[in-house]
Amino acid sequence: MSILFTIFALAACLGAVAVVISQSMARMAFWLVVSLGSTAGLFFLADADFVAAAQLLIYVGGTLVLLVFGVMLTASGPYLKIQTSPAETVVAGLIGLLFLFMVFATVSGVDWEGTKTKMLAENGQSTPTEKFDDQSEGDTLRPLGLALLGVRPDSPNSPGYLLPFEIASVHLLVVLIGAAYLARAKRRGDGS
Amino acid sequence: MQPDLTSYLLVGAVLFVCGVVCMATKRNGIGVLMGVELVLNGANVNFVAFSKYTALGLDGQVFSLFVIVLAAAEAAVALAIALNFYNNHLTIDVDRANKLKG
Amino acid sequence: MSTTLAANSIAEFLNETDLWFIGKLSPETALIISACIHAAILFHVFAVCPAVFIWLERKGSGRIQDRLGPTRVGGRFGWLQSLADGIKLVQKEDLCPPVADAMLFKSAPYIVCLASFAAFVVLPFSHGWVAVSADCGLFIMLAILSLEVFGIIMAGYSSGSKWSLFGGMREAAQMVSYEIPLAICSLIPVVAAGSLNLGEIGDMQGGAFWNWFIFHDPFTFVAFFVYFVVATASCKRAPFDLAEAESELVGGFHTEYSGMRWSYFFMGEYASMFAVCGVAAILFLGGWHTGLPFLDVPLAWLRAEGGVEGYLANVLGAGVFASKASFLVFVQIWVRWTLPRLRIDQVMITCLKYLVPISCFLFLGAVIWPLVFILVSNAITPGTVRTTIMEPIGARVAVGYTEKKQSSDSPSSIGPSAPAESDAWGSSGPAEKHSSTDVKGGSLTVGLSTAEVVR
Amino acid sequence: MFSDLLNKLNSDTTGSLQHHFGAELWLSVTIVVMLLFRLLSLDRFVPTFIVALVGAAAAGWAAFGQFSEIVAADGVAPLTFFGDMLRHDLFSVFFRIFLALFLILTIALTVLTGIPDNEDAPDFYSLLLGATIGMMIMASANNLLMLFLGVEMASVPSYAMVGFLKGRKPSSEAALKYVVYGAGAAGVMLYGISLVAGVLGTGDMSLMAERLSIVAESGSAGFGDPEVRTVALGVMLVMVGLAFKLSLVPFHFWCPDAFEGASAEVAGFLSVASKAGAFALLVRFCIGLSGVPATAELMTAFGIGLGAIACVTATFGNLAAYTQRNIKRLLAYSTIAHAGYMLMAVAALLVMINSGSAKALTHDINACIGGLLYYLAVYLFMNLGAFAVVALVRNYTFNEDVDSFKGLIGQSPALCITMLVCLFSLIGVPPFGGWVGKFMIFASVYKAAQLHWAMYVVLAVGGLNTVFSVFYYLRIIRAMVLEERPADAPSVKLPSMEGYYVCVLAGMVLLLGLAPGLVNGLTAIASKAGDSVMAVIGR
Repeated sequence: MSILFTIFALAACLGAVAVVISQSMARMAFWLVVSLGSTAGLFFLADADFVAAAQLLIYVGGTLVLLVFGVMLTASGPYLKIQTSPAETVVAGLIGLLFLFMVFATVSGVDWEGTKTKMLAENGQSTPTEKFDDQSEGDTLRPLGLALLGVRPDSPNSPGYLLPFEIASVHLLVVLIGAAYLARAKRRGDGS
Repeated sequence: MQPDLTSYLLVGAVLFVCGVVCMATKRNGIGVLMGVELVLNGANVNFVAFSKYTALGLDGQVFSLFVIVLAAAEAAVALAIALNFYNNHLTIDVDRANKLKG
Repeated sequence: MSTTLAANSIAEFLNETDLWFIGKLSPETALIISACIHAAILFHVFAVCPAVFIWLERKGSGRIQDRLGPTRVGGRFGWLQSLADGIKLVQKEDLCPPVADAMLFKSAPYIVCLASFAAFVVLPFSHGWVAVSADCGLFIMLAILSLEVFGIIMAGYSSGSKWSLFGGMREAAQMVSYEIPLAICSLIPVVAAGSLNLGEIGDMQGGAFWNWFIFHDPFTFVAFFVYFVVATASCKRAPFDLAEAESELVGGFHTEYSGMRWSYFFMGEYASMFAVCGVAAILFLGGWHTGLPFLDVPLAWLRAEGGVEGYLANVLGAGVFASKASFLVFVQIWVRWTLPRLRIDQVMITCLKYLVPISCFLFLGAVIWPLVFILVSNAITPGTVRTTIMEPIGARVAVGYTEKKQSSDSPSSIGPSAPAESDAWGSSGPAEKHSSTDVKGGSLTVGLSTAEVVR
Repeated sequence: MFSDLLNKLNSDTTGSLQHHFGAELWLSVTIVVMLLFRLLSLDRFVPTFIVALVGAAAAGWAAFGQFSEIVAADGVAPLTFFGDMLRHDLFSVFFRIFLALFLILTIALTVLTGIPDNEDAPDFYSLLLGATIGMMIMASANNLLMLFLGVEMASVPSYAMVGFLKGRKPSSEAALKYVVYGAGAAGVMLYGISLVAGVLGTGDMSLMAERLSIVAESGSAGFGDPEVRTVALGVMLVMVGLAFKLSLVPFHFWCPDAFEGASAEVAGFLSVASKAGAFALLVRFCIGLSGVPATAELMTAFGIGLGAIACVTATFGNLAAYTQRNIKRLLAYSTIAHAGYMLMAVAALLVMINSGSAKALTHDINACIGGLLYYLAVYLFMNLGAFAVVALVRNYTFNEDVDSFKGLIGQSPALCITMLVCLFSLIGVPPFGGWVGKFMIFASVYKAAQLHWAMYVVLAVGGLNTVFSVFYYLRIIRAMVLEERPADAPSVKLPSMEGYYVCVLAGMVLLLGLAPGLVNGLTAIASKAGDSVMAVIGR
């Protein structure tokens, strides 16, 4: 478990760093795939099978392919390179490290176990083991599906997600219309 | 590294910071979008980790599912806009986008 | 469980055996070793299966074109032709064009290969014979297969040749488009089954061939053929092989490749052919069931009993499954040498204007079918026909959930060692979940008791 | 479970849809109907804008039905629906009516100026309606997921709308800048949401304060507590996203570019509707975090921080507007400044809620939210009026510089007077609607100042800014009224429909400042809406 976690975590982080420092767009896309794919691996380890598969299918297989298409369609030369001045990168990197340190210092101080116990009591659940037990780990498909239909057998006081599920489809439709409009060529004449 | 909440959050934070730095330093519009994807992914790692280790439970996974879907939608529009920009300017360099100054 | 030769048993074996040279292994080490062994088995099976299919392709194409095909190597039928090809390919120089982006160029074949092979992690071969028995196995399978397109774009783009770029772009557009009807068509039997777990879906179709999901209702029947067309296209097989299109594109995205890297693409292609055909066999054609009641019933009993006989029954099941999938692969080969190639715009129109609407319609029909069935049967005999046909959709959701709850209530049912990991690599496979008697008395946190639901 | 599922679905859909979700539903249906019309070529017989107008009117009617229902019940208990995802109270109904009204006016304007031609109309109106649904969701969000979803639904179609004139270089440039920065801000906001939701163990916004006080119990309940620090970090990151939507300094830079590149109609939509939705969301988010003693100190500091941002934003907007030649750019900076004014109300709100004596101040708090809502209502008419005039003048002069307004009074008195009314109202001169709104906000800031001295500074900066703003608005007025029209300038001859349209807008601005009945009625409704949104705290 820990070995797999280390591998995936390192791949995700190093991939992300490589995205930042690589100069070629296509390589950025490649490292992004490495990073997001390893993140999907992390999701598998965190018992979120469905999210991991969705990440692979939608993010890596869909969104990133779209991005790579964008890279190819907007490339002026054979391999699109982008120059970033080293000074800028260093400054941005330092600020980034500072921020990383801040986030980590804040987050690592939190007593997560205590928080969890309190919150579970607040949610109306007695034992922390009730939600994710070892036997059903990773089998989040049914509870997730039910949650998206608005029923929460896993924790009765939690909200149902029927509305976001449905309204997101309207959003996708609208966005599709917008993207199609922007991408298509203007028709000449009224076509009659 | 034992997989616990803090190490997950560390991975999420690294992804987030890399994304922000990527957004700040890249000149290429699509490069910036890749930075955005990293940021969203950092948030997703957080959500999934919270869903395993805190009282957020399944809600965290639902959040991350919606984030994936919305990120795809956003990327589609962003890419269409980037292509449109390229068709008009024959470049995708954000710094060349300087017609609008006041 | 202890006798089935699946991941869990090797892990347990390593766990419980006191090895004389290093003592007892820690559960984690045992797990990793067993995982490696299984990965190796899987990999070798599927490194061999492309070789067989390539031979089959050459032989089949030869026969269809009224030739003999390979005849010399390895005896009368040219059995060892693929091996000879492989040896030849290994010896070839590994070329990388000077204009290519070397890193991407070299890593692209691995992505393709990895995506095709990783999909087998969730593909069951027989009852409980699966590396990872994931609840959303089908979804994971489709997701992993969808990664292949990325390697192909990378190959096309990084070669620095316009033939490759065109081939890669065409291929990417084609694969991304055909993923939509592929996913929808594979959801149609899922609607009938009420599960995304490929193992569960396979187990449900035992008994006789009329229990296969292809005969479940008219929509699944049509869906099988649509699925097969779409799967052929998504494996970039003829008549949809625009990406390679030797006559126009020289060789498509792999124009610049040579030697082993080139052969990786082909291994990936044949592996993904077998993967989609295997999914078809499980979803529609009864998986590892023979379809003959007098064979299937005793076999299912043997499997449930376990022991050496159960193991042998599973071997037989794996054979049945492999021959079903191989037959589908053979049909793909057959089609390749029979039909002319489509133009790229025709390929896209076929998908987006015909296959997507058709599969949407089928999906809708498959969802509405049980409802209509209820309405009709209630109209004929009011009040007497209960909602048994609704079980697939409704009750199985509830049953599956209760099942999980129950098993978590009694952790002793799963092996004592490394309980946390046992499911991630677990192979215990679903028990016979779908008989209503099993779940009676299961407690539900919300709503009705299971007995009421299943009634 | 299956029948439970069905029952729940049934009660959710049939129960909630008509009563609480009618407006959004009508808009969604309209989008589909527009698509079907194009598919079946019906748009040759029925122009698309009619479909869009009917849909918007139906949404407005549905929202008005909800409004009269609530008013008739007089203090109907605010409730959540769709599994606690959305909150139904007078506040959200107010914004639904507001947005539906604005939608109708915007569609009418686009019909008059003809910016989407017949071919592109379905696309344009789909985006417009889709963005409006997002804003309505922002206004009634009760969950952090809905917060993010609403912001995305409002933003992503807006990106496309900014780039709607796709052949024009400035338009595509504006869209690229907007989408790149917007996506980045949304990502940062999401990371903040993940931290907040993770620590508090819930996405429910109305539970945030309570949860935070439970979490912080062990520690010192201030910044010394790591849990509180994490939540504060998350809230800060969420604020980045909201500040981007509100174009607050330092996240304002997209606003002038986007407005200049977009057509005036779209710019008007963004400057009013998008701000309104974001303010509604900000108010809900802030209220969700306040109201318990444990977070009082934190949220007071947060409120004062917002006050400081408001001061900087208003000052920056007003100062930067001076040098602008392009009128849309000038109005963009004016939008930034006005966002600053409105943010002052939110700052005052936070200071008042968290001062400790919540009960005694109920009236003032309601008046504070009411002032914000009133200001938004007036802002709708005056800002839309200004952008409408810009769009109409553009159609004749093909120019959007301040110079193109020279001598407009001799060309088209109706346009010129509307512009005068709108600009004076934007300044905040007494007889116009803007004055009432501004007065209400400053009054609230004054009340808050008695609780914390820092708000006096905010009040003083607000007053000073009103004076600053006079000068650049006067530049437009001088160009229109006092300067001679150049001989080669194209003439502006306004057809009657356009004239009526702008007169209606100007008339509303006047009425909202002059008619006491209307002012009092709207004020009463607005503070009642404030009361309803505050009900979260009254638990």
